[in-house]
Amino acid sequence: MFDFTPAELTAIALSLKVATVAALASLPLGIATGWLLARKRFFGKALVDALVHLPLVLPPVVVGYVLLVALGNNGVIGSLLMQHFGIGFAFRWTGAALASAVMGFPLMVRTIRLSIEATDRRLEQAAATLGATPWRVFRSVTLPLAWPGIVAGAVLAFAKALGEFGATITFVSAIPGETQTISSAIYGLLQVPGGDAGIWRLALVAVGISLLALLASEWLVRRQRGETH
Amino acid sequence: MFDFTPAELTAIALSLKVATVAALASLPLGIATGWLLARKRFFGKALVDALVHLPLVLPPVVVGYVLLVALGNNGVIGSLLMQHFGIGFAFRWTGAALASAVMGFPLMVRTIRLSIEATDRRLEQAAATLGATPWRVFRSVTLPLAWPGIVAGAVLAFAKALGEFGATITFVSAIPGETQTISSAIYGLLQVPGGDAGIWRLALVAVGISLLALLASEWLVRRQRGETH
Amino acid sequence: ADAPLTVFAAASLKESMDEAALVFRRETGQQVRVSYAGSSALARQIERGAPADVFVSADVDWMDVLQSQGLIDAHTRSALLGNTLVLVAPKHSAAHAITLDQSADLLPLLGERGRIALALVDSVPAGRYAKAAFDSLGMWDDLRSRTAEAENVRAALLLVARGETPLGVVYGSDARAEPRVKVLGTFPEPAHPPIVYPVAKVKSSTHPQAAVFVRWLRTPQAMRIFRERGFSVR
Amino acid sequence: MLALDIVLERGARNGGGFRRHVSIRDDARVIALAGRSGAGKTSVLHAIAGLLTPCEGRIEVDGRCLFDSVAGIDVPVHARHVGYMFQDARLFPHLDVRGNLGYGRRGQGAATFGFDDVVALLGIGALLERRTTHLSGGEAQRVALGRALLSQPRILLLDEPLTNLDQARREELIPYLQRVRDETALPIVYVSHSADEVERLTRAVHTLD
Amino acid sequence: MLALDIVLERGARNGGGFRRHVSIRDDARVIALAGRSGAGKTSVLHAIAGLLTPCEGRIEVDGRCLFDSVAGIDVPVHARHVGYMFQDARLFPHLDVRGNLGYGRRGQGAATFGFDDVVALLGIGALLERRTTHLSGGEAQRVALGRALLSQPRILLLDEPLTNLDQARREELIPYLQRVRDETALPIVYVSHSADEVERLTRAVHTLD
Ligand SMILES: Nc1ncnc2c1ncn2[C@@H]1O[C@H](COP(=O)(O)OP(=O)(O)OP(=O)(O)O)[C@@H](O)[C@H]1O
Ligand SMILES: Nc1ncnc2c1ncn2[C@@H]1O[C@H](COP(=O)(O)OP(=O)(O)OP(=O)(O)O)[C@@H](O)[C@H]1O
Ligand code: MOO
Ligand SMILES: [Mg+2]
Ligand SMILES: [Mg+2]
Repeated sequence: MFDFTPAELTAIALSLKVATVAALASLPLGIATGWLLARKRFFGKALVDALVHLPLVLPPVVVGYVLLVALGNNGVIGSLLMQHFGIGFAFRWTGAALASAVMGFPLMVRTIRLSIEATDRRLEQAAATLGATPWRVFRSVTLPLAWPGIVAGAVLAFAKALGEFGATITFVSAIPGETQTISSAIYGLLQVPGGDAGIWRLALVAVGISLLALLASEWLVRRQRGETH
Repeated sequence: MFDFTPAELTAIALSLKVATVAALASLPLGIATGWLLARKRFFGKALVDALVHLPLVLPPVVVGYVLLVALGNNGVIGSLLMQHFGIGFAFRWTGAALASAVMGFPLMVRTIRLSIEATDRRLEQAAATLGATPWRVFRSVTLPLAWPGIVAGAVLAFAKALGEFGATITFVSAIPGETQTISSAIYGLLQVPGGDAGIWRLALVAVGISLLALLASEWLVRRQRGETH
Repeated sequence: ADAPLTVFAAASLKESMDEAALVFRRETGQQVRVSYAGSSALARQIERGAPADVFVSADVDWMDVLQSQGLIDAHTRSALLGNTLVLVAPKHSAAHAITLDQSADLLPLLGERGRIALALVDSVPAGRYAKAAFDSLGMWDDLRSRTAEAENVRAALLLVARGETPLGVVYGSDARAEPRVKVLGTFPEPAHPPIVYPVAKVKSSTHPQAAVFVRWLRTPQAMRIFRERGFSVR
Repeated sequence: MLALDIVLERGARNGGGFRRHVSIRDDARVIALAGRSGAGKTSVLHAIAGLLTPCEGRIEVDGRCLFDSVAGIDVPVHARHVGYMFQDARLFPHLDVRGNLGYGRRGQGAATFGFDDVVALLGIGALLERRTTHLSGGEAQRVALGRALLSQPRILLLDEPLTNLDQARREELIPYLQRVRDETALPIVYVSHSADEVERLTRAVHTLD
Repeated sequence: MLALDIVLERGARNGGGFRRHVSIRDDARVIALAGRSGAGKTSVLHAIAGLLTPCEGRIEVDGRCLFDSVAGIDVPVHARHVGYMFQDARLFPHLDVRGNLGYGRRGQGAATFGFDDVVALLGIGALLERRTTHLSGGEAQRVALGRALLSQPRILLLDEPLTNLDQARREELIPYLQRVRDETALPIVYVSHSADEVERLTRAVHTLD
């Protein structure tokens, strides 16, 4: 049952790479946004919040379409990025990672925001009296206290990236070895009669990977809770 | 710009119904699962956790396909439900709600679990010494303390239900007036060159609805925090 | 009959089927509602007892699957529409019309890094036709590594329309509806399996108008609607 | 009134944890627990309340057995009818002061402690609609004491109840506790570092250590 | 050493909030704050630490201006160099005792308080690797005091520092604080309800109310 074709193996490896990069690369922005929404009041906050939720609310293909229009080689932003920085997403695995990151972003921000809101501000005050600058307070108190939410947010984004397909295929197509992830491979198999065996095999791989990610995240949370540093 | 066709109006109304029912109907199970994962240790917990995340990890169309196989009119469970309880999901709006609820479930459980984990157990102990049974402790202490996470979980599920499309269209098709939501209407329009105006119009509606849901959720959280009862 | 007639139709038929449904209603008073999705999804749903009265597929294979399971009324089945397969480029591309035969070379048109947009070549019908055509014209080995495979043929069309890829292969009906692309050439019919959209009444349907509608789709009046959108009538 | 013979253990897992054998048998209405910081006073109250399960032993209050490792008795916390004032106040942040005071009100039966009396005595009448996160240290402590009293318990567990209070307030509360001792049959376990305070309430002082 | 003339306000929004004018000018090294529960003692310490912004007024410590509403001065909390021991210990739950004690260690300069001395004095040597959620009330209090001392502050703010401690420990700590008072030039603001404790440290008692 687990004789994978080389194409499938390529898709699996690519999915791993894309999901890992999507989850980790969006984490700093996710933390910053979660913190902003948790702690600051500013004009247009509701709008920022809605913007963050956008990829959840729209059908994935629409999100992919928007990315294509904005960040394709001929897109408004995409052409600028290409010209000035030589950064291109179109038809590259980086584009797949970007699409997955965008789709997972609302999940990540929500959980991070929630844990930052739940941290005890009085501990941050105590840190400040002990001479910690706001930045050190954030790093040494807020972040560790919000750690379970940060890990959960990253795991959600990672899992979402594994399952993401609509935005990815619309934005960067499915190019074997470059942008064809497990999900787009499964989608392809769904289109032909009799592809079922392949579908379940690949689905099982995706589930296995996410199980490992979940176990790793539990461990990360428990380690910080149990141990000290 | 906002002259909607009757078909579009139907889709909007249906989306509202489907998303509301999906978010609210799955809430009790979401809270129970979140509590279980936050508070109990049991054999196979990692597996339950992975199961909850499943809909996130698999491409939505696969989730829809699994639902179709299991809960379709000829499905293993579907036919039993139909025979014994007269409950049918197949190709009905209830099926669209079920598919959306399943897709939103991991998001809901994660946030609820996180806030239950963050509640102070010592307050629950205090409640118990004051004579509260475990069930009353849960209702009168755990739930209110986890309230922000419960609201956030419901909003995530609601937003996801608005954007959900792959699982829904695969499970219950896109039958106008019955299972064609905003998202599947948008998908239809994507098939038409020059359908862009319609796409953006419907997308804007979805975003508007989610903005309202977000504002309502903020209000729900703030009301509980600021006021007392 | 009061109950609406439910048609499951391949997503690429949306515009014309919407219009056909409208006209049919005007003529007969019978309301028609159409559920659009990929042919594969619709076929699987019919396998699972979907309440469809009529199925219009973009894919002969899936209709065959249903027929072999006795899920459609075989005697109502017919090849409703045909289509052509064309090579397109962005409207403002410098590329000229070419003849698509054994001697044609598309690589220069792709340039250094350009890709050719197709629907998924192993699964989505339009992609499978394109792959078959390139294969029989001896171009597939060159192009294999230069494809950008989209979820459906309209998504491939979009890539060309936005100039993301210098070339694409889509149906003639698609090219005609998209003003931002131009047709460089049409693939010769023999190069790929015939493009057929079969129609049939679903076996389990008890709707009295189901067979009527299937028959009506073949009337000149209905055919005009499809022809206007670039489908060929078979 | 209190008969207790238990072995307590905390955080033993990681080695070097706390383990102590505590044995108290006293008929006094008020029993004071003394002992240096970390001696296990709070742990004993936790055990009586059912929040800490002893490794072994037996706890009996007024003839009612709450715990017996041999007989396999372990009355659930909510059925023990303790009025526990915690060392850390543990007020409910989602309820106002009134909500906290009312939380434990056990329905039927003649109330030993009246709402208005307790509120007046503790001087928290002006705070009733206040959120508990907005209380000063001593205010929180008084609300916690009030909440424990108003739960109409069958035993009072007071963990350093007067520490954060000023002398004047203390001078009002000690006589009140004396009255509770003399007028109700309620057993009280009282943890305090203040020898003077203890002296005025009981002679039954048990020093852990 | 301390010159302070401020108007404090808390929770004024919902009406009936707390508002008080506090004025203290004293050259004593140790200044004691007294007053009934809820009088505003903690609020004054918060204002000195910068955690509560007075509506108006001026705060000066040892000639260093920390706050002046007229001049628009408001030194940020982390730059005030206060060693604040909170009424609620506020230990970091994600750090062990050692991590808490070390958190505020300000780098350069000769340390007024040595790590080993403080640990020995407070009797928390055995707790260093402990999680702070697993401490008894008095243990937590001692760690909080140690953390404030070890941040090498320029002013000590102690909010009921000895309440949860037993007599023996108190008898060790008071002489230590006396030594701090006499050997370092460190100003100390001391909140306590114990007249006896206060008496042994200073004659400069300011009663709020
Ligand atoms: N966040 C807040 N919002 C509203 N009122 C507050 C808030 N914090 C404190 N108060 C009120 O301000 C007043 C002063 O509080 P403060 O904590 O300074 O008192 P204190 O003198 O330290 O009392 P104690 O001895 O009980 O600790 C109290 O009446 C208290 O209820
Ligand atoms: N959760 C825990 N895990 C491990 N050890 C603990 C835990 N809770 C308390 N301890 C330890 O158990 C011992 C007894 O604690 P307890 O709280 O009963 O002391 P106490 O007599 O009430 O002290 P205090 O007067 O300081 O409040 C202490 O040494 C404490 O460090
Ligand atoms: O019309 Mo299709 O089934 O999306 O190729
Ligand atoms: Mg204690
Ligand atoms: Mg105070």
